[in-house]
Amino acid sequence: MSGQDSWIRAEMGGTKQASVISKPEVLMALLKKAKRPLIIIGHETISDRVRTDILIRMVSEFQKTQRIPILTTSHIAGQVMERGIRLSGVLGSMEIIDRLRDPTWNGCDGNGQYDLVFIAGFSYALGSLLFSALKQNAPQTKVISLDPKYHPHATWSYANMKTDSWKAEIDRLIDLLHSENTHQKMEEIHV
Amino acid sequence: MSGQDSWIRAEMGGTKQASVISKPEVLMALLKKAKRPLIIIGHETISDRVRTDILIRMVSEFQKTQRIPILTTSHIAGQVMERGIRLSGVLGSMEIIDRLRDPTWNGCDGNGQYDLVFIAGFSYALGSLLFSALKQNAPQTKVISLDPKYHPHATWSYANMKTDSWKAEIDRLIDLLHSENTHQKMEEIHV
Amino acid sequence: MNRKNIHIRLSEAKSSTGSIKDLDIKIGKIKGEQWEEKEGPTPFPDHTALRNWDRMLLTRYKPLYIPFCDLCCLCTYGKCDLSGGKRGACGIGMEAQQSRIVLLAACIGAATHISHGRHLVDHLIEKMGRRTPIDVGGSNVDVEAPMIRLVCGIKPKTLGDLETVLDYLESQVTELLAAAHTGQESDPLDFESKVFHAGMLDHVGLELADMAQISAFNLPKADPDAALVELGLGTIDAEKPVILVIGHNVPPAIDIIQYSRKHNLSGKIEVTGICCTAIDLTRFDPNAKIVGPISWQLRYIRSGVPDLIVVDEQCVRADLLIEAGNIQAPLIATSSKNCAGLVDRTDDDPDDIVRDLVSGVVPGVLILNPLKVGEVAVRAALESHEIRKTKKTSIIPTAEELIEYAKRCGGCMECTRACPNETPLPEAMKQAATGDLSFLADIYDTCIGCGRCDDACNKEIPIHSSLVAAAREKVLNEKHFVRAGRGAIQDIEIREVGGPIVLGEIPGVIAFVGCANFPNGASEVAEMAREFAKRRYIAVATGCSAMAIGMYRNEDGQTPYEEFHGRFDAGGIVNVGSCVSNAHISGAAIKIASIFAKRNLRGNYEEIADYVYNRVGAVGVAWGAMSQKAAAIAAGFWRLGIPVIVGPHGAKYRRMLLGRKDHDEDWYVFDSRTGEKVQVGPVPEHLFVTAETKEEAMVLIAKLCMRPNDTSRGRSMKLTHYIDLYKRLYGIMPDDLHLFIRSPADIPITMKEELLPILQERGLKDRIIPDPTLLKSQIRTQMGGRS
Amino acid sequence: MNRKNIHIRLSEAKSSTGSIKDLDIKIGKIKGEQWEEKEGPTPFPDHTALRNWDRMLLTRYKPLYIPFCDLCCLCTYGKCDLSGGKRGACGIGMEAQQSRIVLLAACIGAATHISHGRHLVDHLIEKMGRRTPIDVGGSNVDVEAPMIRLVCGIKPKTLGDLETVLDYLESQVTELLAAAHTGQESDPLDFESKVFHAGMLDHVGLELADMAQISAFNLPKADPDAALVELGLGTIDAEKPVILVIGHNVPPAIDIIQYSRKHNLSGKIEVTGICCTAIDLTRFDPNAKIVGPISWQLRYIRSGVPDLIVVDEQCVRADLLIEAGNIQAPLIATSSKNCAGLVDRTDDDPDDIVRDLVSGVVPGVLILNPLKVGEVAVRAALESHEIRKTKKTSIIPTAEELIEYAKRCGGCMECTRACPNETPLPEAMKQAATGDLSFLADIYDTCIGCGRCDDACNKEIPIHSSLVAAAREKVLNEKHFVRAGRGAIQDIEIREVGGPIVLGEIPGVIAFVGCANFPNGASEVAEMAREFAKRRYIAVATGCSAMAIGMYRNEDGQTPYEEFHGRFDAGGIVNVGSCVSNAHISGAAIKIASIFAKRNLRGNYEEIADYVYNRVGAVGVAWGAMSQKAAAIAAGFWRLGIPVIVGPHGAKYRRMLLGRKDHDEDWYVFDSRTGEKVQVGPVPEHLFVTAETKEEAMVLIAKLCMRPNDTSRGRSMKLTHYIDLYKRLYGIMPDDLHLFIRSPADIPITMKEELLPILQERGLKDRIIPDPTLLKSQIRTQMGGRS
Repeated sequence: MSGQDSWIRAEMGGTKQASVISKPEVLMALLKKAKRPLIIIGHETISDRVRTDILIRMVSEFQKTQRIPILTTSHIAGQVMERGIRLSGVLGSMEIIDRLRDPTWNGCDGNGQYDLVFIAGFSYALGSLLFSALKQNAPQTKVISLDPKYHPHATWSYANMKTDSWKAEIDRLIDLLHSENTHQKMEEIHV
Repeated sequence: MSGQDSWIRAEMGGTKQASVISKPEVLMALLKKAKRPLIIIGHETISDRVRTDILIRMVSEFQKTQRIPILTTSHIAGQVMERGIRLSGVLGSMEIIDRLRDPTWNGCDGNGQYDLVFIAGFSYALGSLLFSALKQNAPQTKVISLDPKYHPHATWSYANMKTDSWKAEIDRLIDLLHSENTHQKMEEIHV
Repeated sequence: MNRKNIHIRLSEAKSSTGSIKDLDIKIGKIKGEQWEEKEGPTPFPDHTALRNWDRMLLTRYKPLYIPFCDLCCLCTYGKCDLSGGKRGACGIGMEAQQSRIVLLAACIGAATHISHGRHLVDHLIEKMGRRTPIDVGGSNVDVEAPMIRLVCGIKPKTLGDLETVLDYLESQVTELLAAAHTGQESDPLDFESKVFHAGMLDHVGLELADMAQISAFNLPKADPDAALVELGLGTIDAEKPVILVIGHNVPPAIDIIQYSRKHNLSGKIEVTGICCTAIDLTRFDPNAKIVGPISWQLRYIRSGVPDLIVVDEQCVRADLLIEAGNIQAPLIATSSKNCAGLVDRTDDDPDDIVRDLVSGVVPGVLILNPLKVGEVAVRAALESHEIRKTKKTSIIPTAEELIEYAKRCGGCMECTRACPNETPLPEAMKQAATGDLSFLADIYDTCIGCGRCDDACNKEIPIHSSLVAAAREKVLNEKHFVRAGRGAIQDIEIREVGGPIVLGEIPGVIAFVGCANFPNGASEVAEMAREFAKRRYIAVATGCSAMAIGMYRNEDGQTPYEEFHGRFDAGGIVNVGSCVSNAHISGAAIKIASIFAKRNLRGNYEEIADYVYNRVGAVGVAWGAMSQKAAAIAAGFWRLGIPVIVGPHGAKYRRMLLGRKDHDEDWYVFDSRTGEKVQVGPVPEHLFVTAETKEEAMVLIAKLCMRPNDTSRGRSMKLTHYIDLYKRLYGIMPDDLHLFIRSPADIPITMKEELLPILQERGLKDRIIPDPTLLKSQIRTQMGGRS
Repeated sequence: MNRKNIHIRLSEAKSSTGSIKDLDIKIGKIKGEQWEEKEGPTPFPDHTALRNWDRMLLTRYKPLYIPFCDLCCLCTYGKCDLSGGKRGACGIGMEAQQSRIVLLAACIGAATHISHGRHLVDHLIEKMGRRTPIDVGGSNVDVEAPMIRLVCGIKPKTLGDLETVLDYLESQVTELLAAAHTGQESDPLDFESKVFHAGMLDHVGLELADMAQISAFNLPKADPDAALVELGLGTIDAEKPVILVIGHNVPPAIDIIQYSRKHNLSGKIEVTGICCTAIDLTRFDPNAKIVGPISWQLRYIRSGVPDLIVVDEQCVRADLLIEAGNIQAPLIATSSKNCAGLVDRTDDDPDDIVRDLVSGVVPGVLILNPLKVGEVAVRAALESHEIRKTKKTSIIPTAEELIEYAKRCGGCMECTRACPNETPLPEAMKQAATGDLSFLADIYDTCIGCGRCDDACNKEIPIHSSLVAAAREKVLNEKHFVRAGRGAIQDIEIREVGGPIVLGEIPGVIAFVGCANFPNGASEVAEMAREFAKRRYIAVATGCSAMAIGMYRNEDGQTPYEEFHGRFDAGGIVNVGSCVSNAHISGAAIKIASIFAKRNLRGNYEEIADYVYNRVGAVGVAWGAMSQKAAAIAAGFWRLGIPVIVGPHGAKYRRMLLGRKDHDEDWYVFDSRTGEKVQVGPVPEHLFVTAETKEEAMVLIAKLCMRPNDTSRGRSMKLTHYIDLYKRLYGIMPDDLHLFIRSPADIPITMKEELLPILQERGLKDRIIPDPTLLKSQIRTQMGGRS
């Protein structure tokens, strides 16, 4: 057993396993290839104190540096906005999956379907189902788990790790987001 | 996907994964710890020409150097004996599992239940079920897959590999079995 | 057995001549005399009879499949990997496979209730005769079997009449189950339609079973003031011999009460129960005590309090024989459905059985005769109590033992990784090792009692028992009340609330139903129920959810059943009863169409479902839905167009039925007065949806109560609750209000100032409110009148 | 629908008085007059009535569980990991979980047959009336419904009588299914007992269905000389309009024949079939053609030959609409169990339906009325043929195309890793790329036609079609014969073979049954059947196995049905019919007890099963068993004590029922003459076992035919075959002979010299041959005579 097992032991069942995000550059590369990225954060972003600061900071940096639209599920919109984050929408977790599977959906801004989705802040069991549902229903979409628990149904996921290591990973990611070089490259893409 | 995936893709479903036999020393170490080893070979030992020579040679060396009893399943007894191997018994694949799960079974020779079982020469699908059945019913028994296809339900298994690589592995194993040092040590155990 | 004889007679009668033919004619007359109501188009329907209705709903609420596993493992061609668009060896695709599993679950669920109904009806007929009249509410309930009337087109008067219904249900379940065979149904929507059918059958079975037991055992007959009964571990007097009954089939438990009454033992023994048998027992005898929902099994047994355990069927843990053995309590299994490997002693002398049980010669027995269970259970409990009181029988560790256990914990996290709710047990153990048990005690509140942590622990810490140990004080204070299950809703209640509900002025009927797989403990159900009762919705409850609501006290020390009334009226919290009583909820919706709107029920499913869907603002909340039964119950609501919200684990049911509020074109109805197509907005938006949190659930409840038929007054009231809850819980204003406001009159007056600018930006409409229907057949101009 | 009305009448009759009571009495008399046989102890049993018998078998043949997955995923508490002794959230352990899945499978299987029976009986009653007499063999068959007599204790005379049986079956299936609910049955052996019950119900359902169709459609009535019919892709004249029927419900196909006869189209169109509908159709019209078993669906359709496809139920691939679309053939679905997402056109004008189908406006339609299917199918096929013959409709690549495809192959092995039988496709592709198609053509022989390879290929090679392309010549030469399913076994046949079978002098009855999930192609079944027919066993066959046997020619060019006779007698190969005809096999075993041994059948299951188990050397071989139906059929044999051997994939059914020949103490019976316990050796050794190869299966067949009741002459004959096969196939002498030789008289004379020394070393015994029984109730001294 390793960091690449399903965190809740029995929540396995995928014939494909998510690739492990070994370093933040992986995420940057995915972002570079993506035309329409999106971030979805669930209620544990707020309710799980251990994760709140890290996730909020990360999401906020994604927004600042990459202008990625952010959706919240459940009831956390107000609390997330209080922390300085702009939201592009609020939907139920099932509702957003239902839209992401629809090739004709135009996204929150009317500019089209998303091709890269970052997900964080869900309970493991529900998160696992969200990844499974996306794998099945939106096979072209790359889906990234940003929580510190390995999600085999995602396209890319962090391995199971302690909060400290995860925080360090996210710090590295944020540094990378800030590096001018990267920033510029992303600007080019999003022009 | 890697050499450690179930060979028939869908035959997954184990929450524990077999350890991969990375080098023949692993098998020697297991043998040293074992009190009552046993080898079971299935009909593909004969019907799968690709494997026949390699398996027969390996089994034969196990017998010569380690005096491990050998059982055949299905109908291959005569053909295996023709190749110079002594058999301790012939049983159906299900019958042997049924005995291996029974703590009161005295083995083929009346000297007690086995604690280490090598298995080879089965179709992947049936083999997979044999490993699963042993994992469930004989949890104390260490079960080793010697075929060149990864069997997650075994305790130890070779990874999925090409015949050539597998043959090389088996050659290394046979060399090790022959090395005097090892031989002697095993003698001590089996006194 | 009786049943079989009848059928033989019938079949052999058909092989003779003359006089039997006369019989047919005579009977035909009796039938006509009994019931004047015109028969609708679909009495005793098979699933294809209602397939068009189903497909209408399923087009609007398209299934979203959530594979729980990539594989199909149902036949030996497999396992097959269905991920990535691959098909199995039989040609099936992932969507059909997921819906097939849903069908299997719904069939298991429906079979469970129907088979329970069969068992109960057989038993009661044997005991009281086939002509025992059905009576669920005396003169207060004239429409006594709305589901059976609606689906079967008959009006059952006696227990014997119910056998006809059972034959139909069993035949249909068998057909649906057959469709799940490898190489049968291939289309996901057709699987879903069959799921709906299973759900409808399930509700018929539920109604039948509850009607039978209400009639035969004289349970509360549509009584809004049913007794308050005690609930909770703290209410039990362990000094007395204690019997624990678990399951969903009340006859053995009733015979325990009867035997103790007959032998003057009432008050001298404690009869305590878990799950629906407990609920139904307190409907029979309010002195019986409810321990709690399904999740209380391990904690209560491990306390060592029960001197004897009687299990019947459904939701009975599969390891009870082991758990009972651990506290040296004998066990009696009473159902053919759960024989538990025990020797069948049904025909033995009670003296012998009691002796064997008490002496521990056997860990338990199987007794299939409830009367004998009554005697053996009481006698064995009396003797068992004497023996057990001299021994240490609790296996809950003491505080000292617990601290020692906690010190063993190495923080490997395996328990958390086995826990369905990822509870932070290692952290709490670490704290407990220092002597502070409070964190563990907190976890007790959210624990669903599954015990997976015990097996996961490498250090052999009895984790679940440790939680109970840490929460000892709380456990002793589990002293609550629940109102005994009242059964059906009275016709007069329907008459009074029918108008306000259909017009939207009672903002909704919220049914809290289902099991105890709660994400954060039982209290969330109570919280939701109170919120909506205070807002003067009608809150209805059954089973484990009804108990969960009772396990709460407000600042005045009242349980919700004391704080709120039990009438089917605004501001009530109405416990209708056990799982089988769920049919009274769907039945109430149907009765609105029948009693208030005077629609014909008889074999007229489609029209009535269309009525309910478009007019009755009812929502089911199965916050801890766990089982196949829950799946079937939900499906029965769906076919009537009643949305169901489940907790986060509910997504494991493998698919949602979701509407797309952003697709304007999905939300047209016919105005039955004109035949005109009218856009009515996404009401209700979903038919089956998982909510992540209670906050999301509450907002969804308020939203899903809206219906096309709402008057402006009704709609504005419903919107007030929706907006108010959204703002409070989400902290912002909802962004979809414009979809629900058909004209300025719909805008809640108190919010007009705030809303008008927002709405104007989106373009304020002025749409008519139609007489809504999805059915062309309901358009009056075309058909020349509806009835 | 008729059925429902009856029930209403009945129920309402019960609510009136007087004259109805008189009716009961009168009927009682009719019943007595009809059948003098004494009623046994268990008419219409529920599963607990036979639980003791089951547990007797299950103690001897202890289940060995083979988890197919470590997880349980049936409720939302899960998924739960049950490996390593862990229990699920509901308390269930791995063994109970595996047996629970077996129960689910058996329930699905039984439901499928029973529901098919219901459908058929409803249809036939509607068409021909309830009083249509049952006639399965005229004066040749007096015991016409052995299973129904045995289980239900009634003697059905008309189609209407069968409804009584159906009600019972559906009720029981519903109860069994309920036991699979979360938190119900907890004990593995009780699950197994319920599985046996499901199997028994299944055989009743099978018998009922075949009796109904034999009677109504005048199918061969126990006719050992039923016609030879053509089998194989090579027999079809593609110049004519070709209709393909697939499934297990013959009425629509019969109406196709009837329509074409009526319109003088017989001989002008080809009606071809796959699976049991094909078998049953040829029982009706020997001019219809059987394409092959289930595994022929993809290859035949892709050939482009069928102009129109009619699917009914069971074993119909879930992707047929797609496959049909690929060859531009319209599809008609005809069963409520498989609506396939198609629009229900049952009530539409045939002209409109034909037009829409032929023009391709719709890919297919659902028509639930067989008569209308008959008309639409024939008319649409005629038109479709005209259109299709101008187009390229085959999607099988040409040799040139194939070689181009083969060149694409990169040898990634994904196809092999998707193939249930690990066929070495990449190697064969490599060879094909050089122009040599022979390896691919070889693989065609062993391919089970699942098509998983197609989806696995990253290079989009149509692999399955490539196999067919490579084997083009072979395919064109698939021209064989199968004897049309004869139906029941005649009483006189039973009378003649009863003695020899029971004494062991006909060494065994081998039933080749089940699906086409063969490990090495169909030919192995033919090989086994021929081997045992030559050895003068009685070989019986049904369904896909009956077809597989036909797909073989001996050195003289004869198919086995030409080479061997069709009588139920030594040396015969007897095709009794389709899946539902399996009941004639169990029925024959029962009839031996009834006709030969004069035991009462009526409601007397346990005694008869004990008789069959100890005396009738029958063995089932389900070499390609794939489905839930196959599981149920096998279970029906087990409860009668008839062992079943499955191919290697059969281990995926999750458990075996294995005896331990090394446990002497397991093999005692009572001698019913004296009550003495007698050791009889491990006969039969197993009740359910997987064989790895056909060689192992053949040796097992011979071994499992031995029974305690064998005379020495019989035993020595059986041993001769066992030893002979073992030596030939295993290359050595078996090491367990001493277990089967009770006294020197048992030793085969021709082998005495060889065997005696071996046996003497083991200690040659001299045991009596008892009058064997497992039942204390059968001991005569104790009970004062048995009958």
